[in-house]
Amino acid sequence: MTLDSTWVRAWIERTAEVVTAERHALSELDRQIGDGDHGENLARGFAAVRERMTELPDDAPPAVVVRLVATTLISTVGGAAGPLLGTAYLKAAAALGEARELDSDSVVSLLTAARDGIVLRGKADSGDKTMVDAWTPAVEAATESAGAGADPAAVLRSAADAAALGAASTEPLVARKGRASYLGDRAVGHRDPGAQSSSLIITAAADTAAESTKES
Amino acid sequence: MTLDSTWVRAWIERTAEVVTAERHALSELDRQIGDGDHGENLARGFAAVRERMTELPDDAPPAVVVRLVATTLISTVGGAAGPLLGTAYLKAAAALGEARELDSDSVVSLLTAARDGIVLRGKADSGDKTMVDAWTPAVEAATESAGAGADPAAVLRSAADAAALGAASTEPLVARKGRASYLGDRAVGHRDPGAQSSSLIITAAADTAAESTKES
Amino acid sequence: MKKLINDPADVVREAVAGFGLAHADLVVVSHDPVFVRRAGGAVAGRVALVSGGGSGHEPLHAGFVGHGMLSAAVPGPVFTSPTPDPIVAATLAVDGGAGVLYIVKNYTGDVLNFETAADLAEAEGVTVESVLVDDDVAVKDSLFTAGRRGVAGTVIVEKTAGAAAERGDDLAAVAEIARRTVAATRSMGVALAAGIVPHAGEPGFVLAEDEIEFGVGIHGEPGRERIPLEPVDAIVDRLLAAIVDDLGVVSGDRVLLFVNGMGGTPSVELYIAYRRAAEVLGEQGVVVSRSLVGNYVTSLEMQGLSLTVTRLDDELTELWDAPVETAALRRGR
Amino acid sequence: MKKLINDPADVVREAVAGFGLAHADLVVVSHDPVFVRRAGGAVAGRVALVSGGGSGHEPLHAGFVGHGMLSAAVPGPVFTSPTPDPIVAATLAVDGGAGVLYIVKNYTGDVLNFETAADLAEAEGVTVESVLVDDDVAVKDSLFTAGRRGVAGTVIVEKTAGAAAERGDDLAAVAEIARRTVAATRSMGVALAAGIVPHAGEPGFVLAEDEIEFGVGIHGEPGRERIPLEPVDAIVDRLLAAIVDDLGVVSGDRVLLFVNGMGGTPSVELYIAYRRAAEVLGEQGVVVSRSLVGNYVTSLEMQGLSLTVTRLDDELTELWDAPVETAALRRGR
Ligand SMILES: Nc1ncnc2c1ncn2[C@@H]1O[C@H](COP(=O)(O)OP(=O)(O)O)[C@@H](O)[C@H]1O
Ligand SMILES: Nc1ncnc2c1ncn2[C@@H]1O[C@H](COP(=O)(O)OP(=O)(O)O)[C@@H](O)[C@H]1O
Ligand SMILES: [Mg+2]
Ligand SMILES: [Mg+2]
Ligand SMILES: [Mg+2]
Ligand SMILES: [Mg+2]
Repeated sequence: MTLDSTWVRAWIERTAEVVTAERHALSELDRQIGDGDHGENLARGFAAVRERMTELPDDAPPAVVVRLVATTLISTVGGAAGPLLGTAYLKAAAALGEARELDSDSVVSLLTAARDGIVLRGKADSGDKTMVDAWTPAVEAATESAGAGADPAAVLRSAADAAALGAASTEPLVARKGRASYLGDRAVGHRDPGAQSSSLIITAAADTAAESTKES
Repeated sequence: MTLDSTWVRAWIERTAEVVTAERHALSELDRQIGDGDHGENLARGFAAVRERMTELPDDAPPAVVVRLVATTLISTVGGAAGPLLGTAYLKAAAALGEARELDSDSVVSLLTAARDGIVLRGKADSGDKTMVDAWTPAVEAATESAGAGADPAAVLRSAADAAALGAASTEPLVARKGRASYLGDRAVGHRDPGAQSSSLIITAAADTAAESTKES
Repeated sequence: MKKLINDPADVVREAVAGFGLAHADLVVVSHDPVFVRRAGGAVAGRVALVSGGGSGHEPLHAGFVGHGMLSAAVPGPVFTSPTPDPIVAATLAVDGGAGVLYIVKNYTGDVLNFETAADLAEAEGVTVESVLVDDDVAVKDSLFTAGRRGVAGTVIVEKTAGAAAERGDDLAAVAEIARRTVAATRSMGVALAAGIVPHAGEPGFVLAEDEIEFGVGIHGEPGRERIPLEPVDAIVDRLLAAIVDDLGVVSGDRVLLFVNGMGGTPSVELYIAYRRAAEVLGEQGVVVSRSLVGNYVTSLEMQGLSLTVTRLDDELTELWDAPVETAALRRGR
Repeated sequence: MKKLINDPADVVREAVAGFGLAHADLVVVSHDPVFVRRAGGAVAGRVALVSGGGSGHEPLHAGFVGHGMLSAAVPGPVFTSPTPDPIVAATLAVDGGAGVLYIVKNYTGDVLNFETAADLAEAEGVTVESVLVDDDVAVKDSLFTAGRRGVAGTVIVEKTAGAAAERGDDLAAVAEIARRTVAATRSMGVALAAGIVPHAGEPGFVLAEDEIEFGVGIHGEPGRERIPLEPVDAIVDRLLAAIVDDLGVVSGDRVLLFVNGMGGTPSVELYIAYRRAAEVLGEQGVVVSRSLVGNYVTSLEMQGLSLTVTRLDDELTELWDAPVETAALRRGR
């Protein structure tokens, strides 16, 4: 069983729906320890993504779709999340190469490249209370699951579960990167908005993969 | 029975006490239909009066005391009330002339001159919802009472009663002078702050006259 | 009440002291009585301009003391006209023998105190003329009011009259320019929330979350009416209609368009309003040939704005453009 | 939420349009992508300065576009860094062949987006240098933070670097002036109440009636700590102590003292604070040789202020004094 560009489109579409639905919740998290715009930023970016996706040829390979997401986010989101997530999708697109069918290993390298892109730009370590704290556990869980022979949907499900836990794990942390780092101890007790949105993104991947698998 | 400069000083002193005690209430009336500073303005002015009174010789005649009140109010109150009340005391001092003992007729001419001074400067008619609506009934009542042979304290009491009714009578009026005139119908239902403070001033005159009379 | 002050009774004194320290190159502050005059002293043979009024409208008036505008400003207590004494002292300090023009916003208190000051200054041998500014179309000018209020248009009057004095016009001519500017100027404002007078500690009025005070004055006086909050384009349309109608602006007229912040309104909102007003005037064939946007005549931290339109002729345009060097308005120097 | 706006999504677009209309003599506005550049086009052989960041801090940055300061400003959405595209477009529009200096406030979003823009502009053949402004002493600069924030001191950097570019310095020299100004500048702010981001509709934080946010950022980020409201003299003393200590200001130093309003603070309060700060510095033997007071780097309608001190040498003084002609700062022209 593999995933194809139909899944990629479904994933991106679902992501757009979810961040739009969660925009106020995400901005509210950001209001607690940042500047209150994270949900708005992502909703604006993914609305643009949705629009530009319609211009892609139907047979665009996964990497082309993902690269379009990258450049659209970079040119419409702004703030910290724009370049960080933009770079994530950019590196993910590079990792996908020419592939039209994604197996479990492709999914792992997609996630890994995305995470590495974020770290490259943002230089955050695990535990710095950033989106990295959702991505890194997701990559680790995916790697393990693929190693154990799981199919792509299952790999993504384990990644999503780990990302959700990772997002929750940011709550007790003091931030060392981004706006929340200005707060010192006062960031403790609040979930990082970027980790939360990254968890939503990875969960959207898992949910749409499960549906693709059912249909196929 | 006559009133002398001891009464004048007691009157001014009592006025200072009363406007200070009522400053918030007066400003609150002004906040409803003006700019909320009337109590503050008068409290500031009469505090200065109190201070400068100590510099007067003990035997200063009534007119000198009243003239000091006038110039002090003019130079410390500002706003509309400063020049208006200042002129009132200035004209009252002129009316007192050299007199050291004030009989009922002197009291009437004091009140009349004060009222005329306000009208001279402010050009308000009765019913314009200004301090004139306290002074004019006071002058009329005092004139009638003195004509009927009442003593100065009784003359002032009838003036004070009329001023209080006059102040209350401003409530249903639309204002045609001062800040409240900007409000049109919206001033209806609110008492004019200047009429209220003028009623306090005249009541202070009556109260201190009653006490002077008892003592003498 | 939350304010960055010390004792409310010291607000004006301390602020004026700070103003004097920050702008020592432009002004000299007298502390007793309180007034602010141009650095350099009276200019012989030149008409001097004195304005003033209650504090709380900064930068009006002290922010406009300097070359090309006021010779002196007399700040009263917050929202309360100054008494005659400091006005007289300022008059004597700046008179250069060519007479002094008082620019007075039309409020009973200001009118009476400047009137008394003029009498006293004349007694000291200074020739004084007074010009009343009454640009606020929110108030009906009739036998039944104290007349229109002087609001944001005061800045325009201080600028054109100041430039006339600077170029050497005599007192009558400077007064004529001031009166011509008043006659060509109309304003109207709106508030979302009132400012808080320090010694009062409470806002001048309280509005519901969906209400605005339409036609508000600059002392937190309640306005013409309370109406539901609307998009700013609709609010601008209402303000502008009242102004254009009253001033009789017609296609082909050249105007100065001034969007004034009341003190607590973000700059972006002022420019959004400017955009709409400029567009609407443009559609009417009116040429917006000069503009001003910013907090110039405020009401403490009031949230709101006012619109002012001045119909310009060639001379007023030239006077508006003339060099000016004050704390709050500077160009050409 | 009460604001004088139309659709929250249109705030920046409409405000920039209004800014362009009001200041057509000084700037040209590009609407897609959104940036503001100096009227008159790129100047051959002259270093160009580009700055930008989230909107809501007006007049920063567009208000400082013009002769002697910025060549272009790139406003992002409210409180959100612009994306690289408009930065690149602005860069290409103003490059006169002598290179472009980016003045970037130190926030992760701004840094990353300007970094990407620099890469893209370099790919188009433009030489770009970047200077980070990080003047806010409220934030500890350590391995455990994203570093200090760039706040009000940005204006000073834009002024001195702009003057250096105007006198013909090359890119390295202009960047050196900018870095020297950053090194000589420290700021710290305090808020009584947060501004309200239009699309959020709620204040960035809510304080009790007796609380202030000490060390607040210009995005409504919560500050260093919440403390009870104090008289402003005490607040100024705290802010100044942190700044003086960090900058190492000593007796005999000449400084520029800048009291910046956050957007919703009455002018009188800024001058009261200025008075105290100037007095305290004076007592320490520090010479306040230049000053600036007003709303220059705001946080929408935030109530509060910040203090900035820049240690001046002769060259920085000369650059500060140089003529400037922008919407929000003008002198000598
Ligand atoms: N250096 C960094 N590395 C990784 N993630 C970061 C970094 N800085 C910030 N972030 C993420 O960005 C999120 C904030 O995004 P957003 O609110 O859109 O941008 P901004 O902070 O510019 O307003 C944070 O919650 C955090 O997860
Ligand atoms: N033209 C006038 N004639 C008489 N009284 C007036 C006139 N204008 C105003 N007043 C009185 O002055 C009072 C307001 O005084 P105050 O609040 O001290 O001054 P201001 O209106 O300048 O703030 C009003 O309540 C009214 O009684
Ligand atoms: Mg954010
Ligand atoms: Mg009043
Ligand atoms: Mg008053
Ligand atoms: Mg942001």
